[in-house]
Amino acid sequence: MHILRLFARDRAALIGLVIILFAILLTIIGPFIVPYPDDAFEANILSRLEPPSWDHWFGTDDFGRDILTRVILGTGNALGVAVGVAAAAMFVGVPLGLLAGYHGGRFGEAVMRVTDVFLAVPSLILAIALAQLLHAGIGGAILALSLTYWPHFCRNVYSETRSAKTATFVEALESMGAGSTRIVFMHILPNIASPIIVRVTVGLGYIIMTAAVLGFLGIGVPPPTPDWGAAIANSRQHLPEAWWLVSFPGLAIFLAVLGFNLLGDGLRDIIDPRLRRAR
Amino acid sequence: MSLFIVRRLLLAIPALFGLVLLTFILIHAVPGDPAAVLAGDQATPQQIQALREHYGFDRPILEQFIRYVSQLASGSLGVSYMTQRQISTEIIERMPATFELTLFAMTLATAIGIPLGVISAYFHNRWLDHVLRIISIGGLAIASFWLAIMLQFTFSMELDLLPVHGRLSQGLTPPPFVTGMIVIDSLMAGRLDLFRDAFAHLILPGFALAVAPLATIMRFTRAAVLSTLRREYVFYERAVGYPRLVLMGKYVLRNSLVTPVTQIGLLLGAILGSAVVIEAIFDWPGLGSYAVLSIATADYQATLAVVLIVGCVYALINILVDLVHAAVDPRILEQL
Amino acid sequence: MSASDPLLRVAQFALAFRTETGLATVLDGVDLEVARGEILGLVGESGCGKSTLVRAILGLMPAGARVLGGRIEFGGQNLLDLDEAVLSRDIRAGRIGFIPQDPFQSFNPLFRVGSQMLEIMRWHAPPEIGRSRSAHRARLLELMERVRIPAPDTALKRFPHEFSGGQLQRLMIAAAIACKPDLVLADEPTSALDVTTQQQILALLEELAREMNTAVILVTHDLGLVAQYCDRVSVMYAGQTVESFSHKRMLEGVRHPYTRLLLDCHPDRAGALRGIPGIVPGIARMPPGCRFGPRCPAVLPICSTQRPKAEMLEADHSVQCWAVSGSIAARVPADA
Amino acid sequence: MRLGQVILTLFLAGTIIGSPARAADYQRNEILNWGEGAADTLDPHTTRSTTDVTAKINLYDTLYRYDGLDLVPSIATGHTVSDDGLTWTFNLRKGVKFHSGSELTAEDVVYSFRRLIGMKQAPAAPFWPILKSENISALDQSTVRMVLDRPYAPFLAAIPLVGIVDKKLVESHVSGNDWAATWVAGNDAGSGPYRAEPDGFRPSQISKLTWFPDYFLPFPAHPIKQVNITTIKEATTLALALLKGEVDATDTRIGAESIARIRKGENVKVSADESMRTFVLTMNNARPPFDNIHFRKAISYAFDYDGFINKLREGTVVRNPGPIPQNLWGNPKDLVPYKYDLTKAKEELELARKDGVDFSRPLTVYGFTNTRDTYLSMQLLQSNLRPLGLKVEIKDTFFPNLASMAANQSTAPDMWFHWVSAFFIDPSNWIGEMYDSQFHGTWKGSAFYKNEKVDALLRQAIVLNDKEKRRALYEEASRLIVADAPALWIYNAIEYRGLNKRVDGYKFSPVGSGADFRLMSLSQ
Repeated sequence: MHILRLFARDRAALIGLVIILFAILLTIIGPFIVPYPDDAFEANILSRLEPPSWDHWFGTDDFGRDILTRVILGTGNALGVAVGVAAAAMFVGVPLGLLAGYHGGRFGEAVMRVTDVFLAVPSLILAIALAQLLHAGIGGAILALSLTYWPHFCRNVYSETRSAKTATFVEALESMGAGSTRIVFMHILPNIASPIIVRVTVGLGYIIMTAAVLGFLGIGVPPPTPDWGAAIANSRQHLPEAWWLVSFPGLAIFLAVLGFNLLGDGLRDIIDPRLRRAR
Repeated sequence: MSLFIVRRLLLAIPALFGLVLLTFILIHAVPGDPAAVLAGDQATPQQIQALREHYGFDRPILEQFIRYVSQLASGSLGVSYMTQRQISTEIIERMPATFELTLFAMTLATAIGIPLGVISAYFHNRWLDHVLRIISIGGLAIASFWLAIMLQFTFSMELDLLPVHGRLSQGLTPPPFVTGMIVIDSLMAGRLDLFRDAFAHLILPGFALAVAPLATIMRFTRAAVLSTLRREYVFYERAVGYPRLVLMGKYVLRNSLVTPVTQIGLLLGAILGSAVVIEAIFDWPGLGSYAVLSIATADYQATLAVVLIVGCVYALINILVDLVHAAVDPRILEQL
Repeated sequence: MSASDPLLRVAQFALAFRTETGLATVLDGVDLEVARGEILGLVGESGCGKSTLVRAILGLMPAGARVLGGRIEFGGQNLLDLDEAVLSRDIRAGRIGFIPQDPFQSFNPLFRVGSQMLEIMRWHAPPEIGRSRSAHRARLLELMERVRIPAPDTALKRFPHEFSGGQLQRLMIAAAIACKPDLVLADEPTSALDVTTQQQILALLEELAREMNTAVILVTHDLGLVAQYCDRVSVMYAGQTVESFSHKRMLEGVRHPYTRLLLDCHPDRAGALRGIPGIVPGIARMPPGCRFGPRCPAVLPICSTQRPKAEMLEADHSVQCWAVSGSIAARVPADA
Repeated sequence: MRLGQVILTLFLAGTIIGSPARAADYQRNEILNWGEGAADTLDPHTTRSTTDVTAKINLYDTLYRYDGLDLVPSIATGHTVSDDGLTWTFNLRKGVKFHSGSELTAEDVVYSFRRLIGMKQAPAAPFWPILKSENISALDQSTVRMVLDRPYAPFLAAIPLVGIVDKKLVESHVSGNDWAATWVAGNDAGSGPYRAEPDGFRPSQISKLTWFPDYFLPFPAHPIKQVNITTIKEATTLALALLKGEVDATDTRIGAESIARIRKGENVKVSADESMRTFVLTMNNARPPFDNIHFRKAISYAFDYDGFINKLREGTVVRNPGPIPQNLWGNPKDLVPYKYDLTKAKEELELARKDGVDFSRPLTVYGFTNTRDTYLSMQLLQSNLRPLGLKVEIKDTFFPNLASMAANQSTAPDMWFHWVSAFFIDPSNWIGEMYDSQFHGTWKGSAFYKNEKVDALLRQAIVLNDKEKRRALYEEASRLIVADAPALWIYNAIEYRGLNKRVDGYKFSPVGSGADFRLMSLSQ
C-alpha cells in the first residue's frame, strides 16, 4: 500500500502509466474503432496525400490510406515488438545473469566476457545486419533486437545477484543445504525482481525507439503492416509539401517512448530508495 | 599508468576476437554472397561460380574464418568486394567524418547537458528544475531520425537557414588533410570561410544526434550533483563560505563528474549507432553510411571491418573513461 | 560594544522543520551567550538539536526549515536578518570559523588540502594577512606548523585520503582559525577520532583559542571533555537549553536532573547515554510540559502539563526545571 | 592537459596522409556540378552501376561507343568479321594518347580484354562464355584480332562495355595476379576526355574530374574543364540541391514528386528520355501454382498497371507490353499488353481451378529494401489480388541476397519485382537472358520459364549477324512468351533528369545515362 501511495503522488509516473494503458487499450480495441479499418491493406490511390480534414484527421498517405488509422494500428505492432524483444532478451539474459552472478568464478567471467562482446557491437549495426540476413518479417526484427538487448539484462541481473548473494538469508539457505538452482530461482530471483522490472520498463521504451529506427531504415516490419518508423521514412519523398505524413507517426513514437520512460523513472524512484530523494 | 593502459589494451584483444567471430558467424549464417552482384546482370551461372571460387566463397566457413583472422593478424582489413580498394583506406577516409559529427554532438551534449544538470540540481524541486526535467525526459523520447527530418524540413527546406546535406558546400575544396575533420583542418589551415561553411553543415546533424545524449547527461549530472550536495564536505564548504559559483562550478561539479563521464563513454558507443541513421539522412560520408552500404551490398569484409573498428573505438573509449576518472579522482589514480 | 555585551547572543530562538504532517519544532526557545574569548561547551545527547543550532548560527539551515522566532545576535547584528550571500561573504570563515564533526567526510576528496584551505583564505582572509596567494600560503604554513603537521610544505600538496583523521582535524582547526575569526564553532570535532587523539585535538584547539582570544562553541555530548576545556557550559535537551552555568559550578552546583545524569555517566561513542533510561523524543512526538519529564528521576505532576521557565539561580547559572523552581518557590515565602 | 595530447596523437597516428595537389582553378562556367552520385569504382573492368558507367565513359575509351542508340567507331576505325562470325579484326586509330602520355596501341587493347576476362566481373559477362584470353591477339601496332568460341550476335553491341587501360601503367601496379585491381579501382589509367584527379575520388561519395585537352575528339567551344560529382541519396534533398543551384544535374531516378517540384522551379529544366530499363514482376514458373498458365494469366490481368503508372508513378514511366523494351527493335509493334481486368482475371482463375490448381497457400512477393518502386508495387499487387481471394505476403531484402535467392529454383521467390537494365543495346539482353532456359541459375532467368520453341528461336537469334532476321526471330519469340505469361512486364522507364538551365549539350543515352561531359557546356 505504501508503494501505491508513493506512486499515486508521482504525477509524472502516473502520466506515463496513463499513456501506456492508453496504448494497450488502442492495441486491443484499435482494430474496432479506427475510422478506416481496411486501410491497413487497401490502397485508395485516388485519395492520396490529402491534408488533415474532418474525414481524415491526420490526412492520408501516398497510398491514400488514413494516417490516423495506421498510426493507431501501428501501436499494437510497436508494443508487440517491444514486448517480444523484452521477453526474449529476459529469457536469455535473466537466467544467464543469475547463474553467472551466483556461481561467479570462471563461468561468471566467461558469461561477462561474452556480454562484453555483444555490448561492444554497435547494436544498431548488428540489428541491421541481422534483420537483412534474416529477411524481413516481424520475427527477424525481434530476433535482431533481442540479440543486441539481452546483454543489458544479463549485466544488470549479474550485478544484482552478486549483491543479493551476500545477503544473510542466502548463507542460511546454503548452510541448510538448499540446492543452488532452488536458491537462485526461488529465492534470489524474487529478491532482485524490482530492478528487473525497472529495467524492463525503461527497456521497452528503448526497444520501441530502436524498432522505429529499423523501420525507418526499411528493415523492420514489412509493408503494408502499419509501422511508425517506416511511415516516417516514406514521408520524406513528399516532405516540403506533405508535413502531416512525418508529424503524426513521429508524435506516436514520442508518446510511447515517453510513457515508458516516465513510468520507468517513477518505478525506479519507488523501488530504489537510494535514488528516491534525488528526484 | 602506462602499464594499466597496456594491460587494458591486451585485455581488449580476446573481446575483439570474440566480436569478429560472432559477426563472422552471423554474416555467414545464411547463404548468399556478393558473387552474384559482382558478376553483373548478364552473368551465366558458370561465371558466378568461377567468381565465387576466386574469392573463396565456396570454402568451408571455418577455413574462411581462419583466412580472415590471419589476414587481420597480418594487419590488413582486406579489400572491399564492391570498390576493390583497401578497406583500411576507405575507413580512414570516412572515419574522420564520423568522428567530427559524433565528437561535435557529444561536445554539444556535454557542454549543454552538464550545466543544465547542475542548474537543475541547484534549483532542486523548484520550477526551473521541473521545466528542465520535462525537457530532458522529452529529449529522451524523441526519435533522432524524426528530429533530424523535422530539423531538415524546418531549417533547410522552409527557412533556408542551414545546409540540407553533406559536410561542405558544393564547389568548396576541403582543407589539407590533417585530422580529416574539416572544422579542425580548416582552422589549422587558417581558412575561416571553410570553417564557417563546415560548421554550418555540422549544426543540424550534430544537434539531432546530440539531443538524446544531452538529455541523458543532464539527468545523470543532476542526480550526481544532488547526491554530491548531500555530502558532508559540501556542507563544510558552505560553512566556510565558498562563494556559490565557485562551490557549484568547481567543487561540486568535479565531485559529480564521475557518473556523467561514465555515461559519456557509454553514450559515445551508442551515438556511433545513432550516427548510422543521421548520416543517412544528411548524406554524411561517415562510417555509419559505410556500414549500411556494406550491408546492403553484402560487402562482408567491409561490414566486419566496421564492426571491428567500432569495437576498438568502444574499447578505447572505455580505457579513456577510466583515465578520465583517474584524472578527476586522485584515489582512483592511485589504484591504476 | 561594551565588555558586558556578549559576542554571540541567541535569544528565544525557535526553529521548525516542515514534515509530511506539518511543522515540527526542533529548536524551541534556545538561549545562549558567548563572550569574547570564551570557550562555551554545548552539551547534550544526540538529537538534542546542538548541530542544528550550530548550523542555524552559520545560516545553514536545511531546506524546509523555518525560523519561528527569536534572535541570533552576533557582534550586535541579528544574523537572521542577513541573507545567504551576505552570510557567506561576510560572516562565515572570516568572523565565524567552523570545525566539522567528521574530518574524513568534510574535506573534499578530489582536491589537495592546500588548495581547499587556500580557497577559504582567498575569499575571507582579513586585510592584515594580505590579499596575495603567497601571503595566504605563508599564513597557512605557519598555522600548520602550529597544529603540528609534519612537513607542511608537502602536506599542502597532498590529498585528504593521504592523511590520518587526527591530522585532518588539525588541518580543520588551522582552516577554522586561518582568517582570524572572533568565534569558532566546533561541532563535535572529536567524535570521529579515537580517544587519545581527542585529547590532543581539544588541547590544541584550546591553546590556539586562548592565544588568539577567539571564542569557541564546543559542541559535544561528553561532559567530561567540557570540564577540561570550557569556561561555561550550556546543556541542551530536545531542542531547549535546560541549564547554563560556569565552569566552577560544574562539580557541585548543577541543578537540572538531566545535567546531573550527564555528569554521572560516560557516553559511549555513539552518543547514547547508558546511564539514562529512555531516548530523546523525536521532533514529531514532543511530550507536553517538560520534555525531559518522561525520563526524569525527579518528575513532578506539573512536569507533564506545563513547561518550566528559565530561572536565574546565580549570575552565572540558569536552569529550566520545575523541581528547581519549585524549591525556589517553596523557599520564597519563607524568605519574604 | 595530457588527455588532449593522447586524443590528438590517436587521430594523427591513424590519419596522416599527404594533402593532394591543388588543381588549377577554373571559371564558374567551366565547372559542372553533377549530382548523380560518384562511382563505386573507377575500374572500367568492374563496372556495375550507372555511376560506374559515367566514370568509365569519361575516363576511358572503347573500341566502339554508343551515340544515342547507334554504335560508332571510337578507338577503332572499323572492323571486319569472318563469315562464320567467329573472327573479329579491329583496326585502331593512331595517335591516341593515354593521360600518362604514352600512346594507345593494340597491346593495350589486348591487355584490357584479357584483364576483363581474367577478372570475371560484371562487364566480362557477355564475353566470358565465348572468348578465351589466348584468342585475343595483336596483329600489329594497330590491329587486334579476337576469335570467338562460337558465334555471338551481340558481340559488337557489347564492345562498348570494355574500357581500354594503359597497360604499362597498370602493370606497374600489379602485385601477384591481382590485375592491379586495388590501384585501378581508385586511379585513372585511361585515355578518355576527362582525367580523375589524384585523391579526388571517394567511392560513392565524391569524384573530381578535369578535362584532358589532348583528347582526340573535339570539345565544344566552351568545354567543361572540371566536373565535381557528388552523391546525394535522398531524392528530395537532391531536388532541393538542384533548385538551390548547388548541383547542375540530378540523377534520373528522383521520383515523380521531385520531378513535379523541379518543374515548378526557376532556372531549372527537366529532360525526359525513354530509356531501356524495364520493370518486371517475375513469377517462379517452376513452382505451383505458378506452373499453371491460367493462374499466371489471372495475375497478369489482376494488376492495376494504369493505376501504378499514372497514379503512383504520376505518368513518369510508360507501359511496356512484352519482354523487350518497347522502344527497341525486336519488340512487335502490334503486341497487346495485358490489361487490368478483374473479370478476365476471375475467368482465368476459374480455369486454373478446373485444372485442379491449389492456390490456397499465401504467395510471397519480394522487393528490394528501401526501394520505392518495389515498395509501391508490392503493396498495390497485394491490394489487387485480394478481390481474387489470393493472399500475398510482402518481403524485402537487399539486392545481393535477392540475386542469390533468385538464381536457385528452390529458393527463388514466388514473385519478385525487379528491373532489367541496358548494359548494351541488344534484345538478347532482355528476352534472351530472361527466357532462354540455359540461363536458369542466374537471377535474370528466375522465371524458370521453359518453352522449347522459344529456346530454339532465341538460340538461333543469338548466333545470326543479320539484324533483320534476328528481329523476326525476336518478335516471334516475344509473342510466344507473352502468350505464356511467365511474368508481368510493367513499364519501361523514362529517365527524368533535372538540369540547371545553364547546362547545354546534354544528350541522353540508354547506356551510361548520358553523362558524356565532353558534349556539354555551361552557358553561365
